[in-house]
This record gives sequence, structure tokens and C-alpha cells, in this order.
Amino acid sequence: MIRCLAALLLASGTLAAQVPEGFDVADTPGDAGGSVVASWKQLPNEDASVTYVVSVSRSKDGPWEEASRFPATGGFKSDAPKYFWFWSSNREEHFVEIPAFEPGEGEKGPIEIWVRLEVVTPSATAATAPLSATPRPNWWNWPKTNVFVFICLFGVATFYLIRRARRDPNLFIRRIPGLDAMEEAIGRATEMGKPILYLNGLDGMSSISTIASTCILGQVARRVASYDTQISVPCYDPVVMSVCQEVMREAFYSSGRPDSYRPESAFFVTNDQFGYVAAVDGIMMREKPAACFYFGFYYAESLLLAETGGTTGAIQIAGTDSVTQLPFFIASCDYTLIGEELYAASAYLSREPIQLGSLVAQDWGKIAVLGVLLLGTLASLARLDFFKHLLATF
Amino acid sequence: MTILGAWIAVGLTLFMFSFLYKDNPFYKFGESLYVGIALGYSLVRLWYQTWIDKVWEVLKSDASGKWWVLLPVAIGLLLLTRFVPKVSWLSRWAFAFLIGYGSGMAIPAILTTSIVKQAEATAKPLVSMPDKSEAAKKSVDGAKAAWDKAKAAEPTETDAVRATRIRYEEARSRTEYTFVTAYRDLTTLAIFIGVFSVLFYFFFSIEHKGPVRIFSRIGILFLMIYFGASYGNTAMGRFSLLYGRVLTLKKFGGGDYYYSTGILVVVMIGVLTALHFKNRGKEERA
Amino acid sequence: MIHLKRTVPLAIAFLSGIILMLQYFIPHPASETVLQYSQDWLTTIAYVAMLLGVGSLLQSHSLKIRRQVPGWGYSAVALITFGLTVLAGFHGKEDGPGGPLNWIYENLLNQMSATMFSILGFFIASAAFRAFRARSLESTLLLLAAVIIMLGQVPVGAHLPVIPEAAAWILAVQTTAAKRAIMFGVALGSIATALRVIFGIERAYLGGE
Amino acid sequence: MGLFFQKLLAIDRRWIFILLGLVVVVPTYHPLNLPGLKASPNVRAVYDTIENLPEGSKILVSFDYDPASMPELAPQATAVLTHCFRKKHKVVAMGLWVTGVAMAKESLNTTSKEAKAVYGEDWVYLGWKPGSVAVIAAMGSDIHNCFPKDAAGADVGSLKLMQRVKKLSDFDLVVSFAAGSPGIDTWIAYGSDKYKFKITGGTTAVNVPSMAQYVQSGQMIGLIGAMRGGAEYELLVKKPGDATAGMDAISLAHYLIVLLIIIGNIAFFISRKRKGAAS
Repeated sequence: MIRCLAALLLASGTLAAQVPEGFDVADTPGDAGGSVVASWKQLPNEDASVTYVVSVSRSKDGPWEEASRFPATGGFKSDAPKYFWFWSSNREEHFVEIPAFEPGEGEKGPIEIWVRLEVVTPSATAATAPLSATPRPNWWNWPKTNVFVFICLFGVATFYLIRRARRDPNLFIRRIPGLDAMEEAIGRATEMGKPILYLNGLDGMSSISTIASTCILGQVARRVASYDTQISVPCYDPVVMSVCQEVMREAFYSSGRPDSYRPESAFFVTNDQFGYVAAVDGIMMREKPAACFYFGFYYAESLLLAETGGTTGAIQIAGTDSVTQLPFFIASCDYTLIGEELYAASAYLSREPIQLGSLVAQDWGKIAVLGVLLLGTLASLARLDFFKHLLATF
Repeated sequence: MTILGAWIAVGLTLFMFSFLYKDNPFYKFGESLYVGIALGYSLVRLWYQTWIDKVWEVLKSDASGKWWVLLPVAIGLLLLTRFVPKVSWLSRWAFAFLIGYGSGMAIPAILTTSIVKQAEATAKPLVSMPDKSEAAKKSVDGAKAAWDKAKAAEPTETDAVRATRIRYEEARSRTEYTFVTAYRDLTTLAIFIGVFSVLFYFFFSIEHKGPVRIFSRIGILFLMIYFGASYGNTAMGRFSLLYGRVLTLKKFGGGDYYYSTGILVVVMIGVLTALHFKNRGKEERA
Repeated sequence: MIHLKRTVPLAIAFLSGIILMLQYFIPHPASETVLQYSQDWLTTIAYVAMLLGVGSLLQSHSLKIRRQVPGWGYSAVALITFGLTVLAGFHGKEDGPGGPLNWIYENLLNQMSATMFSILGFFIASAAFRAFRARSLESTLLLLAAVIIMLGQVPVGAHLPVIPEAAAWILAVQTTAAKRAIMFGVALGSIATALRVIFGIERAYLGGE
Repeated sequence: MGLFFQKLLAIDRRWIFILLGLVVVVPTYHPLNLPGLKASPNVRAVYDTIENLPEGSKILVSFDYDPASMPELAPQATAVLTHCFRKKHKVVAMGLWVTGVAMAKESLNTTSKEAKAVYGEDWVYLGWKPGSVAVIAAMGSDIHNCFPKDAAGADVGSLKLMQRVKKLSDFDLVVSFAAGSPGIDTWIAYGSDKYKFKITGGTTAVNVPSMAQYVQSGQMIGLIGAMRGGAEYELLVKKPGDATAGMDAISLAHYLIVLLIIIGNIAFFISRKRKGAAS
């Protein structure tokens, strides 16, 4: 304490040892309770000769243990936007993250942490009065809020557009040739009296691609039911198989042909990637389907399936958001839905206003992305960091 | 056991390859065997890894809240109600959990990694500004010194010298506008145009005519180059796999394994030829 | 009844979706626990669901055998090998190297999957021959890009003029540009689908009455 | 002529399969040593490191791959081991992947036999231990404690070579052939950064980009990438083997595809012209 006072007295003359302003200790924002943060304003005209030493203790009176020591050229709040965001004042404030104490035998956490800051210059040392804070787990991760806001905006836009589509169902949707060809393929299968093969990809039911694929199956099954064609859905995942059965049952019921529905048309094959391929390739060679539809998420097996299907003379239509497999479907299928078109397919086929509304929302989302890209590029050219910060992820 | 294993391995490898000729009894046998073994194998492996480790061991332990592990078992049992048509609607509860779970997980994760991060990476200045900082200048001087040193050691430009020269040019392009900077800017611009035009291709509710049509057409061209490149880039890995199989066949075809590959190939070709003639006779009679 | 068949599953999807979504924004250890638990649950559910698959397999193959449809012998092969593998697996508690399950894996399963995978080598050649024709500007670019990249891959390519630079540039620009744009679209599409599921707009999976 | 091209366009794809099969199988039995192969700087760096170590240096070789990546990594391992034995370095081998044990034994046996290296004096195989990170940490303080017995069950303490190596920092170089993680990244993060030894290695094609960053940051010396890297190393040690043959096969397969595409397009244009003339 005396040393501190002495330092304050000296401070007017030189930079010998001055205590920085605004020393504060607080719980680290937006963390799981693993640390506290000590922060202070930088000294006027500090340089590399000034060293900050931060010591911690379990009580106000010590014993003190050194937690961090660094020259004044580093350790700025601006280095950790994860906690402090991008305020310009961050460049003038130092901080140190101090990990929580492990609770000892018989102790219960979290433990209050006492922190003391010392300023060491070549000629002298000064110390602040100790302050304390208790690390606590937080209920909101503020730096991730931008993502949350984006989700809310997109959600609100989706609901607004769905409502609008309900009022005015005559929305324009551009042609997707692959989906128009689907109708034709089902018709051809009916004429030839041969089955249609529908695959859902190799992901499980909690994958969005598979969800989209089962929705498309619903639309395909409606047409199959009304044309009275055969459909066969070999599955890689038993849960997907069950969902496909439900989806098809619904389709057959709503097309007024509940008696044509056969649950065994969706069946489980095996849950080994290439075992599945071996079996499905075999089915293709033996049953010679008139059309093969591949929707959902695929891995290396894409070409093994589509090449074999191609040699049987089937019309092949694929749709996947698996970017690495798109080239192979493009090369071996008659039509391929690329990426987002997979998610537009069910809306396109059903023409239901709700679905079309959310399709328009996707377009709005793209406009927003384009806008951000354009503005972000211009802003970065003008050296404005606002957009960069808006898009920061932690 | 090893010799038997080798013969089985070679046999099954050839059975699966025989699919390239056409669907035939060997392939059908291999396929059925594969389906059966694969399911049996994962059933047993996961019995230990999931059932024993994640359920049984937890129940035996005295961890607090251990009864929670019965909840997923219950959800799983809901799925099994599908065997009982009367109550099979209960399985929908399980579907709902899985589908809701996947959707909830996906939204923030996809938005962060596929949109926000990508947008941040794309929104770059299209023209590089020379970096006038002291650190940048220092790195240029360092790279220049390294290049000079390498040049002095080797009179002709070897790969190592070339690498130092490239490093120097790279550093210099950050402090002043050089050919390398222009190339980098061109790349950034091309990426920007590519992203922009491909996004236009995906517009669904706007008619593709006028400027939208032009952009979406450029987008399709970008997509096609990408698909071609990606196709060509994968070929290497696939051929490596094929070569790996050939190596295995070669190894097991050696004297240590009593020439399994050669013998089995001859036998298979013999049987397939016989089948071919037998079936042809049948077809003619029909 | 309609509540149990419709409302309850919609509520389950809504709740599990919202909880998992919010989990991402909550740093509290409790939220971490939720994530951990639910991930473990998923594997357990998947395991129990596998019995559904086993049931389906047994049903369809035994039906084929009973009806003696052409090729029913292969169904018998599938069932017998399935049974034998399960027997081999439960033979010992710890099946390390040298155990029967491991032997099956190394000499049968692994060999067959490696072979199926390697057949891709043949298909990549035949598909390229059929598909890469310069019918239009689009398909010309597709095939040119593929040829340049393939030549860039082989040792000789390094000595050809332009090819290595062109290959590097295509990979650098194209893999980022086109892929990034596809990812933007896919992300928006999947978020829209996920929102529809959580809010019960997409309910095809609930089946009919 | 036009008819020929039309037939060519609709050729049975099994002819393509036969051609491709020949192109892959023939070099396997008769390596062709196709021209054009040149050691890249990264492979050269690995070679130079081993070449410039003084005779009798101690090298740890870790086999961190599974049968699926065997075609890419086994030739690399064989070439590097050949080089080590030729330079009379002492090799201690082990693995972080249980599925790599059989392949490690094979590579070690053939190369040591060729070089007439003596087990226990010139080389030792410790086998595999579960726990990757924990294994590296344990080896950092005491290898004998971590591997009390070698792969064949002999006391590690009784082996002459092992009396000279007690902990990781005793090695002059660590080489990891990694098909993923655990592998090179694990050795760097938990090994070389902490115990300060030089590290190098090889990896598969898909992992090259992620591993190359360690070379760039200087945490690792050189990198052998995929089959091609293996072939380049075989070129440097002047012993063409499986990777050279593989590179021949793969290059030929690439040429075949490019050739097929060209022929297909010529046939396509000629037959289209004829069709155009006819109508």
C-alpha cells in the first residue's frame, strides 16, 4: 500500500510507476464459468519497457501467485473479440483471462478469485488494490447473437411469405427440368409395366437432406398411386424405411387408393455402405426398373449406383446437396437437381402455397446474402470493418 | 487359417469384380453373403460399443441420473411398435424426436459454417491495398535475403532456390502492386463473380430472363467447370483403390498362398463360359 | 386419439428442435450436458432401431424362401451368414485381433467393401467416355476442366506447358467459387426445411390416418 | 467410316473395363518406369533429412494406418525403411492404429531381410498400444514403462538397441505414416512440440492439404504425399517398387480416360457431321 502511494507521488514526474485507471475484475462474459477477466485502461504513452504482472489469490490478503506477465505492447481487449466484441475502445484496454480455481477437498465451487495488478517499469513497481470476482456459468453467449438474429430474421421472413402465399397462391416458380421429367418417367414406367426405384441416400432420419428426400417421396408416391405403378424403396436405415412407409401410406390414402399401398415396397437392405450398393445394383440388374430416382445425401457410392442404373436403360433423376458427388450424378444421370434444388423439389411438385412461400423465403435469403457480399466487399474496400464484425463467428 | 482366409478373400474379391461382366451367380452369392455378414457384424460390434458401454455399464454404475439412459431405449422401443400394426402409430413419436433433433441441431450450425463464415470469407476487397507497415517491409527484406543466399549457393535455379524466390515475390506483392498482386486480385474477382452468378442460377421465384438470365448462365458455366474439375480430381484416388485391390490379388496369388488368384480366375472363367453356352442354348430353344 | 397420433409428435418435434437450437447459444454447463446426453441417446436409439432392420431383413428373406421364389437360395445365404456372424460375435466377450469376428472382418467384409469401392475406378472411366462429349458450351467446359485436372495429376503433366498452372488455378478458383455458392443455397434450403419441420408445417412423416 | 464411329460411340462399356484392367494389372507385374517423375521439394526434404543424419542415428517409425490406405502408405514406408537400413540407422517401429500391425510387420520383415539388419540390434518392433495421446505422453517419459515387451513378447530391456533409447527425446527423428488421426498431427501436438524431436512422415492424398500446413509452419520436415510421393521416394533411393508400379498404373489409367474422351469426341463430331449432311 505504501509502495503504491509512493508510486502515485512519483507518477507526476516520470512514467516510473503509475497505476492504470479503470482496473476491474469481472466474470468472463458468455462462458461456461471457467474463468474471470481482469481489465484496465492502458497507461498514457506506455511502451515495451512497461510490464504488467497479474497475481491471483483465494483471499484478499494473499498469498499471491503470479498468473500472467506481459509487456504493455500486448494483451489488448481487441485481441479477444470473442468476449469484448469490436468496440474501438478495446484497443486502449488491457485484459487478462484468469482460469477458475479447482475446488479443493471439501470445497464447493465456484471460488471467489482475488486479483492484483502490478505495473513494473525499469525503475519502479506499483500495484493496485486487489479486487475480486466469482466465475459463473452464463446463460447466453452474446458474441453468437448475430447468428441468432439472422435465424430470427429468416424465420420471420419465412412465416410472412408463407402467409402471403396463402393469400395469393399464383406464385411464379421457374422451371426445373429434372422435376418435369419425373412425371414423364413415372408415365413411362406405367406403360412399360416396370417398377420405379427410389433411393433416399445414406444419411439417417435426422439429416435434413433425408427429410427433404422423404418429402419428395411423398409427392412421387401420389403420382405412382394415381398411375397405379410399382415403386420400390430400398433403405439403408431402418428408421428411414419406417418413415418412408408412413409417407407412402399417406400418399396412397390421399390419392384415394389405400388398397394399392404395400408396406413392403419400402424395405431395409443393410447398413453397410458398399453392402447396400452391392444389393441395390443387383436389384437394378434383375428388376430393370424404368426409372431410378436418387434423392438425399450420397457418398462415394453415387457413381456405383448411377452407372449401373444407366446401363439398365432407366431414366435417371438425381438430386443431392452432397457437393462432392454432384459431378458423378451429372455425368451419369439424365437430370440432376443441384444443391438447393433438392430443397425446392417437394414445393415444386406439390404446388402447395405453404411450401412455395418458404421457397420464396429462400430466394429472399439469397438476396440478403448477395447484398451482404456486395456491401461487405465495398465496405472492406473502404476499410470499414463493420460488415466483417457483423459476420464474425466464434 | 491364414491360407483359408487368403483364398476366401481372393474368391470374394473376384466374385464382386465379376459384376463388371454381368449379373451372375458368383456375384449374387457374394452380394447375399455381404448383406448378411454386414448386418450381423454391425449388430454385434454395436452390441458391445452401444448397448454394453452406453446402457448396461451406465445402469450398473452408481452415477447420478443414470436412469436417463432408459429414455433413448424407450424411444427405440417406440420404433419397434412398427411390428404391431395396431399401435404402430407410436413410432411417430420417435420419428418426431429424431427429425426435430436433427432440424434443431442443423439450423445454427449450418447458418454459422455455411453462410456467415463463407460470406465473411467472400467479402474481401477486390483490389489489394499495399501494406505499408514496418512488419511487412521487414518480411520482404527477410525473404529477399533468403533468396540472395540461396542464389549464391546454387548458380542454377533448383527447386529450393525457386521456392525462396516465390516466397520473396509473394512478400513483395503485399507491400507494392506487382504482377503477383494483380494475379491475386484477379482470383478474388473471379471467385466473387463465380459466387454471385451461381447464386443467380438458384433463384426460383424470379423468371430467368434479361440480366438474370445472363448471370445465371455464367453461373451454370462456373458450375460445369467445377464439376469437371472435381470429377478429374477424384480419379486419382479411385485408381489408387483399384491398384490396391490388384496388389492384394497379386500377393495372394503368390506361391505362399498356393496361387489362389490364378486358380480361382481360371475356375470362374470356366464356369461363366459354361453358363454362357448353357443359357444361350436355352434362349435359342425358347 | 388424434391428439396422440398428431399433436403429441408435433409437440415432440417442436420441443426437441427448439431445445437443440437454443443449446447452441447457451454456454452454461447444463446446456453442454443436454448436447452430450442427446448425442449418446441418438446412438442408443439407432441401435434399438437396428432390430427393426433385422426384423425387416428376416421377414423379407424368409418370405422369399417360404414361397421359393426364383433365387430363394441366395436369401438363404444371407440369413445363414447373418446368423453365423452373430454367433461368431457372441462367442467371446473381447474380440481382438485373431478372434473369429475379426477374422470375418478382415477376410470377408473388408475385402468385399474394398472391391466394391474399387469398381468405381472402372465406372469413372466408362462414365467419362459416355458423358464427356462436347455437345454444348457447358459440356465442353465440363470435359475440358476434367481433362486439364487429370493431366495435372500425372507426373508427365508437370512438364506440359500451361497445364500445371491452369490446373492449380481451376482448383483454387472453382473449388471456392462454385462450391461456396452451392453451399449458400443448400444452407438456406436446409434451414427453411428445418424451420418447417420444427413448426409443424412439414409433416409428411406423420403418415395418413 | 461413319458407321464405325457410330458403333464406337455405342461401344459396350465392358471393352473399356478390359482396357482399364489391363492398364492397371500389367504395370503391377512389370513396372514400366514411365518418364516424368521428379522428386518434389517436400519428398526431397524427407530424403535429405534421413540422408544427412550421421550413421547409426536412432529413428522411430510409427505405422499409423489401416488396410484401406495400404496401397498409398505401405510403399512409402518400405522405401523409407530401405533408406534407413541402407544408411545403417537404428529403427524402432511401433503403431498407433491396431489395424496397422500386420502391415507394419510385413514392411519391416522384407526391408530388414534385404538389408541384413539384425533384430534387437539394428531394429525393434514394439507393436501397438491403445490410447494414442496417452501412449505418446507415456513414451515421452519412459518408453520401457510404456512398452515393457516388444511385439513378439520379448523383454524390451533385454534388447541391445532399446538400452540406448529410454524416452522420446533420445530419438534423432520420428517418422509417422499416417492415414489420418491419430497420426502426424498427434505426434506433433503431443510429441515434438513438447519433447523437441524432429518429425517427418507421409500421408494419403486426402490428407495432404491438412498435413502440408505443418510443413509450412516448420513444425515438420517435408512430407511424402500419397502414391506419387512414395514413387518419388522410390526414385530417390533408386529402388522402384509398388509405388512406382502404382504410379505407372494410375498414370496409364489417366491417359486412358483422356484418350477415351478424345476418341469419343472425334467420333461424336464425325457422326454428327454425317447426320447433318444426310438431313
